[in-house]
Amino acid sequence: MAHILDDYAVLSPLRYKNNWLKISIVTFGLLAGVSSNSPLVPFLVAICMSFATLYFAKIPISFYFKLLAAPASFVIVSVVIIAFFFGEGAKLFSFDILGYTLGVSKAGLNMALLVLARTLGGMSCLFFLSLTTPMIELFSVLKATKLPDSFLEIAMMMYRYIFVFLDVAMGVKYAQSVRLGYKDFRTSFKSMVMLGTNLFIRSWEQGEKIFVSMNSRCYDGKLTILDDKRPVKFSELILTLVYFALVILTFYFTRGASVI
Amino acid sequence: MIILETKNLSFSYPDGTLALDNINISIEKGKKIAFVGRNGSGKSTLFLSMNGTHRPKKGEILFHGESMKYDSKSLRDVRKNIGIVFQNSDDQIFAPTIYQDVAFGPTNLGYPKDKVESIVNNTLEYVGLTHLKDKPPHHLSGGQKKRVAIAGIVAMDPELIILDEPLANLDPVGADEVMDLLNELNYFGKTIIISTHDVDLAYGWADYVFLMNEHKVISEGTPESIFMDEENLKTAYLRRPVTLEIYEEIKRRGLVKPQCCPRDIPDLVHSLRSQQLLWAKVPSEVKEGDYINL
Amino acid sequence: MIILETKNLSFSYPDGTLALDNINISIEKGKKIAFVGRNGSGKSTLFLSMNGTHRPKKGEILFHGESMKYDSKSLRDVRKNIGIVFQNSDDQIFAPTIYQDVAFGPTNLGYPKDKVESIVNNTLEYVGLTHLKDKPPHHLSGGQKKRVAIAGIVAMDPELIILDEPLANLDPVGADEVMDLLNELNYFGKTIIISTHDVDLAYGWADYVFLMNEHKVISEGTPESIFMDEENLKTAYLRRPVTLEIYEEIKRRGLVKPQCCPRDIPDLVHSLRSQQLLWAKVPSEVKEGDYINL
Amino acid sequence: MHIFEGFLPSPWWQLWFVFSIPVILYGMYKLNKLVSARRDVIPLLAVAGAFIFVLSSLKLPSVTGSSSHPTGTGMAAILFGPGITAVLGVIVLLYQAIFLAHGGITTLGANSASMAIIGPAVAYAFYKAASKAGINFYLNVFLATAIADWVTYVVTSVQLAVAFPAAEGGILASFTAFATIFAATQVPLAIMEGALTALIMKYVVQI
Repeated sequence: MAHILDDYAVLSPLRYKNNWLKISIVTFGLLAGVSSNSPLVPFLVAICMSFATLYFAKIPISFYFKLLAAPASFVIVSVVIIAFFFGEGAKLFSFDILGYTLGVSKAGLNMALLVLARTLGGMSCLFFLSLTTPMIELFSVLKATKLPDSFLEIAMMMYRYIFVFLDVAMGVKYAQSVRLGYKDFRTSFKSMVMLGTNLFIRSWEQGEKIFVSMNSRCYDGKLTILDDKRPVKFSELILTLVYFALVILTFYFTRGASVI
Repeated sequence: MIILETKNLSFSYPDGTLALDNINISIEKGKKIAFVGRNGSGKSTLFLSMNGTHRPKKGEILFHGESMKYDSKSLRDVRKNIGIVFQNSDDQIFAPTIYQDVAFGPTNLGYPKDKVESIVNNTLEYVGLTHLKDKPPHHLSGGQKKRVAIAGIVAMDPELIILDEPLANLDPVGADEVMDLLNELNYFGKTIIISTHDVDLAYGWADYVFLMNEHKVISEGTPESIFMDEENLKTAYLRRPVTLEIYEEIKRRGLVKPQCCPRDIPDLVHSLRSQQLLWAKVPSEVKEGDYINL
Repeated sequence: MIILETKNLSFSYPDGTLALDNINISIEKGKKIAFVGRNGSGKSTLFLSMNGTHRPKKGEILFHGESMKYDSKSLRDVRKNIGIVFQNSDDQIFAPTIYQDVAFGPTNLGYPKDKVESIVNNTLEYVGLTHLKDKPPHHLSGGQKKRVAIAGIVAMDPELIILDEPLANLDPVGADEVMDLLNELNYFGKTIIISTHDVDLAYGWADYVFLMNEHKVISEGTPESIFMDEENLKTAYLRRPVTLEIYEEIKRRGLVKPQCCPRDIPDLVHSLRSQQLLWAKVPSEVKEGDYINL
Repeated sequence: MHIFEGFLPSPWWQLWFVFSIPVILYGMYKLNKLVSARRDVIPLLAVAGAFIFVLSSLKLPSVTGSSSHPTGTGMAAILFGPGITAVLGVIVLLYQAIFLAHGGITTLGANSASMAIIGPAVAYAFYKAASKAGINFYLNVFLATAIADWVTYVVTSVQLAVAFPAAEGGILASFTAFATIFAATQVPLAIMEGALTALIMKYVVQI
């Protein structure tokens, strides 16, 4: 089944760093990436964040590249479409297909490269967050946003039961494959239906059981949310500011520049 | 002193199936009590009646001599004092971290923040899980989860702790840790009730046993009296505890001192006649099976 | 004859955690085999490797002497012949009715409809659940669910049936029914493997035992040899089976005939020296604890 | 289909947030009202959300070989209505972004719009209208969830098209391109999700 990045974050050496610092670093990178018109900025962001993830958070490099490859199919297809359709002017190259002339213009190629770099930058920011900050830390951040408590409670319990149901789904899936449940398209579909049904009923029952056990512990509409105070170290602050400065300078100097 | 009593307690599920049939029991303070019976004999339903989750159809439940009321204030009071640890830890642990889960009870009791904090830290220390407090529950082993579930109840400081099949699915190490914890809790004054279909466990651990079958309590008493009565055990589809079974066989051969009922293996061994009494010098030509004149 | 063999089998989960460490075992046809170890020692992962669900990182698995291949045709063949019954019956019984559930495997094997029907009916008859065939699995007891899960595997007529903790959460009656079924299957030629952390079960039932700890097989042999070796058991965080423990204690007191290792209580009782040998007439003034000269 | 992080340029990602946030706030308002009336819905909605997450992390078997997965939000819309589904949907999308690197943060607004709001709303509207028309329940569930699934992909194509209009032919041309690739290939998968949901409902009722 899919890699649950949260499991790495729980054990990450950066887990107990200040949440707000990590979130500012990530938000800064995301915003710099989507606002820049030059692929260099998101590319720089990608390099810095990947370095932080591999070096500071000690994520194995092969695993990290496997993660980066995950969105590849969507990104490549979309980037190719953009390259062919976007931008006017002289084509860099073109060919005829079924009577249509398809070609890639300079602007189109630039845009495609920009989108590719932005996705890369964005994904590396997201991976940094996912691999160093477990969801349980982010709940206290969400709490600070003043969203209603019911929303937060549902989000927290949902978090917990995602893992319970993933185990269930895994268990059922193994049991089905042992009895040849995924040998071809038809059996796969049939197995999926049964898996979905089993999961649905199990989750419904689970919901009722949790309510009984919550009430047995005097449920009065309150779930505790952790709120640890973790000061930002001076060295961390300097490193972050250097990174911010580097990205802002690149942003400034590459305005209007294009790669091709 | 009697904490909890039921009088002619009967309960049926909304679909009409009878779940408890005229139960009359009293739970004494400070005891280790086991409800023994096969799955489906009504143990879990009885427990959920004891803390007011199921409202009896007939009869009543007395908590400290007072008939249980079902308004939300009285229920809170009962549930603060009667904690239930469910069989499946995943039903019970719903918060995203161990700390938050143990804090759930105290927070909902309306304690101030620093009191909650000190309670949770003490409780986690007590069950030996302080090092896991920031972990999500799915990173824990079965035995650790069970101890978290117990901690969540202990944090509310109830008088009576009820555990439904506390050792289900635990391996020997996990089971030992849980039983040690229960004994310690009992030693410091908590009344403990467990349900189990493991006769060896109930026989070795409990002070007092209720035998259940088909939604009824069919007998009650000391473990010795309950587990010596083979007739009743058969009715409940259970067998004798292993140590007792072996003891009986050895006794029939006259190999034990005439005192009753060893509770565990060391006990059984102690009840054996000492070697000296049985040691006999035998001429070397005697073969096994021969009679010799002593 | 050897059905299944592993050679230097190692496996790690995608995140790099080691799950199996250099496993070398052979499974002989027709035997009753137990893998004994605490939870998390690698038993379940080993089973999922045996039927090709987990692909080994190093080493190989030989099925009937041929190295296992992982194309879908070979996997189908392996899975038809090596059935796994998982610990949690709720994961295993996923169809809306018992009948449909048992029919799942045979249907996927591509058998014609009437053949599926006769297989399912025979299998349900065999496990004694014909009367429940149109019921949804929800309403079944734990022991019945487990028998349905076994029926689902038996319906595919595998050579080897693997059961992960077959008695988890079953009460004594349910457990007996399941063990009777396993013995019957074995009697009619199936090779049976179970995993368990219940040393008494493994000791009383198995022909051959593999002891596992920390993702390795740390020893293997007859139940007697495995469970007499206290050192190894300690490494695996397990204790001795109760009958063996008591036997040793009694033996130390010279009360048993010098033959080794009773497997169950009747065995233990038979191993006791007969009364006659130990009967001594003692003058009435002798008190307990006194030495007497025989 | 999730739009990945960094894919949508300014001002489009902001605009989709402007579209989604009020709807989600409205959903939270509805949720709060429901919760204060019946507290037992909290665990129920939490497990429903976890169910959607797990269901959508299962890969649908596919004829073409491309992998895809059910969205599950159509079913939630029928069960809980579009307002609450929007709230559950946005949590699921956030978790998918953080746990699986599926989707993104700046694109959360756009993904919420397609998967948590518009798709479920269409499913709900269709379901209500069709129930009034007296159509068979399972057929209705099938159609409603299939349409919800497919609409989700059409909306995704629109989102990409307006962000990256073609030089010749503008938005319409690039929509055609994106839609051909994403929405058209999704038709069999949408049908499958519909069938899956309808069959799950059927089995659930049986049990």
